[in-house]
Amino acid sequence: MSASSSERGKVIARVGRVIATRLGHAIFIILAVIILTFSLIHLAPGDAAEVLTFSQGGASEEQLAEIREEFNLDDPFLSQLGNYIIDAFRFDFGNSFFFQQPVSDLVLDRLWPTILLVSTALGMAIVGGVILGVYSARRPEKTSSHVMTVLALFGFSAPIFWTGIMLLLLFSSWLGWLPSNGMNSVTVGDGFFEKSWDTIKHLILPATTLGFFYMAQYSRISRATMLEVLGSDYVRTARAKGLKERVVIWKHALRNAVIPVVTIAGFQIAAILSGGILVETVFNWPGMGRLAFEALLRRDTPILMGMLIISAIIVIVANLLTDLAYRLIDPRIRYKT
Amino acid sequence: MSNTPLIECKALYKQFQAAEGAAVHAVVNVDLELARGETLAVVGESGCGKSTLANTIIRLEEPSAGQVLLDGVDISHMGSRELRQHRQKMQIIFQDPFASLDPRRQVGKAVSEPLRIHGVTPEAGMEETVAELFRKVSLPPDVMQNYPHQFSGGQRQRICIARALALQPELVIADEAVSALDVSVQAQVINLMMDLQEEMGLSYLFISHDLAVVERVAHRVAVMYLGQIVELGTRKQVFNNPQHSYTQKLLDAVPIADPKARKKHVMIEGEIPSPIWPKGQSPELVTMREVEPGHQVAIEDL
Amino acid sequence: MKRLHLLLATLLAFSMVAVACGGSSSSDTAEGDDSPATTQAEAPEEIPAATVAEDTAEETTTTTAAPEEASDEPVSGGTLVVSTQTQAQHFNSNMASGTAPGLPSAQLFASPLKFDGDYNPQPYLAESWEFSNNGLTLTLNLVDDAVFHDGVPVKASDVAFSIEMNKASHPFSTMFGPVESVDTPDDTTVVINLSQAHPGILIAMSPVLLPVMPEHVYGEAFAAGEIREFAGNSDPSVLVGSGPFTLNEFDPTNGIIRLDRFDDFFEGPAYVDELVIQTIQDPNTVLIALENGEVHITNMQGVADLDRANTLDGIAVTPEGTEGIGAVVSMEYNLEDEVLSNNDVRKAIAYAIDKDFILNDLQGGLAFRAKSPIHPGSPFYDDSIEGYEFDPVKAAELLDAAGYPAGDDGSRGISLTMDFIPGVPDYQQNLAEYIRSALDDVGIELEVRSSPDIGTWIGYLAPRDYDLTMNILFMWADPTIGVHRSFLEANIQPIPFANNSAYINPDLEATLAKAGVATDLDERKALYAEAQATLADELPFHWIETLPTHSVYNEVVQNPPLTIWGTMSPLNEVWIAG
Amino acid sequence: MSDSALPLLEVNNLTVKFGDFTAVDDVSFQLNAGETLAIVGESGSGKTVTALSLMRLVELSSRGRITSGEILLNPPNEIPMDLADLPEDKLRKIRGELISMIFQEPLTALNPVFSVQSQLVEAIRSHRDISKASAIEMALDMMRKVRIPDPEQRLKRFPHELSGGMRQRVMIAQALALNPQILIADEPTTALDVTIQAQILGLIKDLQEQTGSAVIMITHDMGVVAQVADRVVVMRQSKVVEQGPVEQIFDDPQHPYTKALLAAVPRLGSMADKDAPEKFPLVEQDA
Repeated sequence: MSASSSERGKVIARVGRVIATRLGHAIFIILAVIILTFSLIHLAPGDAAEVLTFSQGGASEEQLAEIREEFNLDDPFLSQLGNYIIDAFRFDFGNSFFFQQPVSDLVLDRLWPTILLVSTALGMAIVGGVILGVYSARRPEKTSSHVMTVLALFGFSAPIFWTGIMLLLLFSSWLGWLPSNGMNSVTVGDGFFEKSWDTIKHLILPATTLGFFYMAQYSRISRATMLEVLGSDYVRTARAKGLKERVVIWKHALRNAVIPVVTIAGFQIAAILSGGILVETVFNWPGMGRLAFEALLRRDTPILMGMLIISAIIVIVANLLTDLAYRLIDPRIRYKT
Repeated sequence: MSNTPLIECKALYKQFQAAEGAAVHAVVNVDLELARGETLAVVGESGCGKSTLANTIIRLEEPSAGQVLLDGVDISHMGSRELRQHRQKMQIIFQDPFASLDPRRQVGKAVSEPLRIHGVTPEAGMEETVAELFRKVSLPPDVMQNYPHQFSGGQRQRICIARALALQPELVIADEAVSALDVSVQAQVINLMMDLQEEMGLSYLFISHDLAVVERVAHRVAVMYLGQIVELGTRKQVFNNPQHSYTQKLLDAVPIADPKARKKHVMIEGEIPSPIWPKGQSPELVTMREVEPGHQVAIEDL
Repeated sequence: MKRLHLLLATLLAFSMVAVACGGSSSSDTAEGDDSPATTQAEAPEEIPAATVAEDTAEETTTTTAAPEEASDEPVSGGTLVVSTQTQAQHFNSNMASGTAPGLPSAQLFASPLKFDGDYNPQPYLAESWEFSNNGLTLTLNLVDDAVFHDGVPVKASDVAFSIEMNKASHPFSTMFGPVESVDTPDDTTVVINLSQAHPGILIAMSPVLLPVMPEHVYGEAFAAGEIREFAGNSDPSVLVGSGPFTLNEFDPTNGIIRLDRFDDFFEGPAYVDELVIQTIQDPNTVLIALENGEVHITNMQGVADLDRANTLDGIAVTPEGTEGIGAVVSMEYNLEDEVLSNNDVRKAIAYAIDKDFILNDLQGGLAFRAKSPIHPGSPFYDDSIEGYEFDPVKAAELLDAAGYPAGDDGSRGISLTMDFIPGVPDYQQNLAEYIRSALDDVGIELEVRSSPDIGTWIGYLAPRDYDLTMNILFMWADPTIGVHRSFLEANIQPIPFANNSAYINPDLEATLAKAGVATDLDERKALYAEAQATLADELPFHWIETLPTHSVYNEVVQNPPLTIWGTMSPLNEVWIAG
Repeated sequence: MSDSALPLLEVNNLTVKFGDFTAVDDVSFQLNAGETLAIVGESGSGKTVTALSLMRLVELSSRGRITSGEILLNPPNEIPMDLADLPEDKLRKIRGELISMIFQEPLTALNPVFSVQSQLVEAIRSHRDISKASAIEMALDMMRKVRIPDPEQRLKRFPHELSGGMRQRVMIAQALALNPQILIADEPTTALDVTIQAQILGLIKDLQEQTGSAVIMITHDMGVVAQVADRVVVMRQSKVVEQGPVEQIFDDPQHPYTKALLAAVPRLGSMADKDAPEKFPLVEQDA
């Protein structure tokens, strides 16, 4: 009926408006990120040219001046900042001081591994956390539920790098089941399936390490909401309808219990990205985190700035996706602005 | 005592903004008077605007238009400092007494709070004043040290009443104040309120959806429908001689607690339309006519 | 069975290493010179033989011939994986120093000479070489069958071109600074004319310092002044090398450099089919990868990591292979500071620091004592100089004498800051923290200042905005390359690795100048000994220890690279046991 | 094969505990086919727990347990059974099929994240092996029966998009979709406005007449009891204090509590000839 199609049109218009508003905010956020970071880096003693000569084993003062000239490091601060902002909004983030390559290429090269790692970890955390949470909420008095609570507490309090090293020692060093580092074995062939399988094997440990921490959190949240949801009227209704307990739990209760998990996961994207840095270092995962870490030590300002902007974009996009996912899961939100 | 009504609403409006420029027209062109010592009941179904009317009168909401006169003084747009002195005269009790009380606070403290804020009672006499208030609502004063969860729903509502009475108000607004109570407790609280009215000369603005209760307590009754008053008169006039079709429908729907008076239900379908109007549109104003002295009814085009 | 075999091999290897170390760090280096054949290359070849004997003696039934045979005879094939901590940006060691480009560069490009574990030059592209009597001419006779990866023969002109590029582009200007001209009378003869005698030029012809590059590929970009941007520095489709491996893939995203064996290499094809250089940041990960055989060789500095490596089966740990870079940890004094310009104060500070504590407790016995800027593994190191052994009483006396008497609370009214290089706590921050407490004991207040990144630290160091700083200086095999620079007045510049103490001593500069051009080895040693004595007395730096760098490798690696350049020497003779 | 003289449902000495607290104490009553039994009582009297116990939901949803008593169900043409003693998989088949239930707050009793259609179809298909299309057809039919205007459109809606009255109609449609023998209505109109309440009560009555279902009406509202019940069970503090035909309870209450309760009930029309408000003539009762 026409009422329905106009209703749908309204929904689409609302989603479009949400996206537009967010993008508008995003531009201001990114501008603020640029100005703040650029100023902070500029305030610190030393500059990239000196770091570069340090990593090359020294240079003459003339060479140093040459590098400064090349990178425009001697320009007044405001003109450097201004030029950077103009270029950045044209998606030109300049060249890395260290790699002498366009920042966008360098960062985009590492974007895919990071997204793969973070999204796998997040997926594992949400799925695993919710399963654990549901399981322990269903029989809160059982021993296995207590074991899970302890495990969750453990995952929450254990430092990420420690978990990572323990997993490495267990599965890579002792059992020898999984590779210890990188995204692909150096000896892997080029066949698609061979390479994908190799990547999956490499992904398991770092994703588990990163995911474990958040899994613990999500299991606590979903346990709490699950307990609440299981006491709700609609679960009682579902049971009164004669539904199988499996359907009651995994359809009626879960869909509602997942809502806060999704919300929190959305808020945490930025934190997970930064948690990724540690994991990427421990497992030598070739992602953005490691590049950021190296660039920070090298004072490679263009990379740092580029990464920050791209991370900001990721966070904004991820938050937007969460928002849309949230609307999808919860129809009550779907029709509000 | 003068002849000025304690409360007088003149062409009172209250609107809320909704999405896409639409507006909830919660209170529309309401004219009301409430005399001293009188109980005026405002009845109607959920969404009819009766709670908003109460909140607007007591200035929890600022009216969108129109006036509220308290003792002849226009308080509808008064600044908060000035308002404070006047607000002492008006108190409100809500439906859920548990939500109205701070769970971590001794109830004695809760009752003495308005006294402290307004500085009307010296600290030395505070305990005795509060004890007196507890006695007034038929609670033993030695429960002052207890916390809200230690009381039953009826007792909690008594505490809320005690708190409302602390500043010796002239008007008490009871917004569905007895609706959540069990029937026996409800009867006790209502009896208490009537006692207090007699004793202290209180006026009540009694907001309720329960016509059976209203019939018991009200001197006069206003029937609200979509933000407007459609029938107004003494309790007897409205209940014994309902003129407006909506009043008749309401009364007809009330289940009578007597199996011999079982109604043969004529199924009336349909629900109350929404008080939300799109941008630029507003409800049509009703015109009242007087069917008998003091009994006004909105003219319907049937 | 195999484990036992490896264990015995490790034990033997260790005892040999211990002997070798003892030999090189004793002052008697002549013996090393006399027996250049005692290169580390031979040692492992002997070990399996001994192991076989042991094995057969103890286990009579389970021994099978095949594995031992495999260990005896070098086998071809396999992938050798070397891990590094710093990512290379290019592989052209003619325009930058550093281990990151040095490791791949030494595999992709041959050089005139290579060096063994005792600083002895060995033939490489040059089958022989000769200095003229006055030391002003060096003649190289090149092999006639060397070809670049594109099949074009390596000619004398390519060597000359590479020297020219290096002289113009490399930060170590002392390496080829004295080269006036290079003549190439024929395709296999290179005549290098020097403005002054320059014995250090030989070591400057190491693979890591002078890669020989084809002029027909790199010449145009160099002539245009665009060599730094030239794709041939890292792009597999452009880069043409002269070394034992060709560049297959450079994947900076994954930190992987993939090299293939070059079958037409003039020394014969390398044993391994493929060589992978992989960047791995975290030492724990490296250790696990080493244990799993995912990585074969690496260098490590972390004390805890090395301790763990020492406990692992099948992993060998040795300080060899790190001498060439010659990293020395020191504390620099800013001589422009009023208090520190007083030599007695500098000495008092030196006496207040317990080097034994640093070596044994902080470094777990993994680093060696260093008393001068010359690495103790170098033939020019003089161990007899004053090292300022721990003596707090003497420190107190010196401070009293210098006019800084202790007050009632023991304080001497001296308050200084200490900087350190961030990111390497084992031999920077920990030392700084220890020195703070050591100086507190003698009444000097020291505030340790942390820098969030290296840039910040350089930002303090370069403009001499510091009092004391921890530092690490690299000798790069010859004192003319990595030592002189710290003490020349002309080199007081606001950049790292210059004369950051602002030390001025014309007499010392004269001694160093003489040592740099002395053609007689003993004379050179004597001059450097004199310079070291002067520096020890004047103390612009307080030298403390070597960096606890060790070569760490999985024992499937046979003939590991334990020369002075370690993994920065060509790895064509390394093979992997089956 | 059940004897027609047997009551449809017979509850004997039912006791339900939550930990140490006895929520239902030795409760017995009967329900005959086609009749409306009201269980009345004030909050905490145990009436809702009693209702939940009949479907053994008290164990699943509230962690209570039936410690003694029996709940005998005698469905026509079927073997009688004791619900208190039935395994979960058999109970599941009875819930929604032979006994179904509607609740006080229809907004929270419907799952907010699923459409009306999804919830109705699910209820039908969990007991009937039919295609989704026929289930939708049945759902639509029920929507019409409960007089929801424009049922095709409303079927696709989510609970929060419907008014309170509509939601309760959906609940009723869901509960009656499979023609249960017994409908338990737990305060079905308490959250609704008085006009809507009248509509819902009328609807239940109409459908009951059509299908012949028996109704157990849980309520605190004596007005509702007086209007719809055939027989009344009065509960107080977990116990049944009095039960009997509705006229007898209202005209000649025996128990002091019932008397007190009725005295407190405001009856519309009782003030018709009075000018001023009047207090309730409260009856003192022994605690």
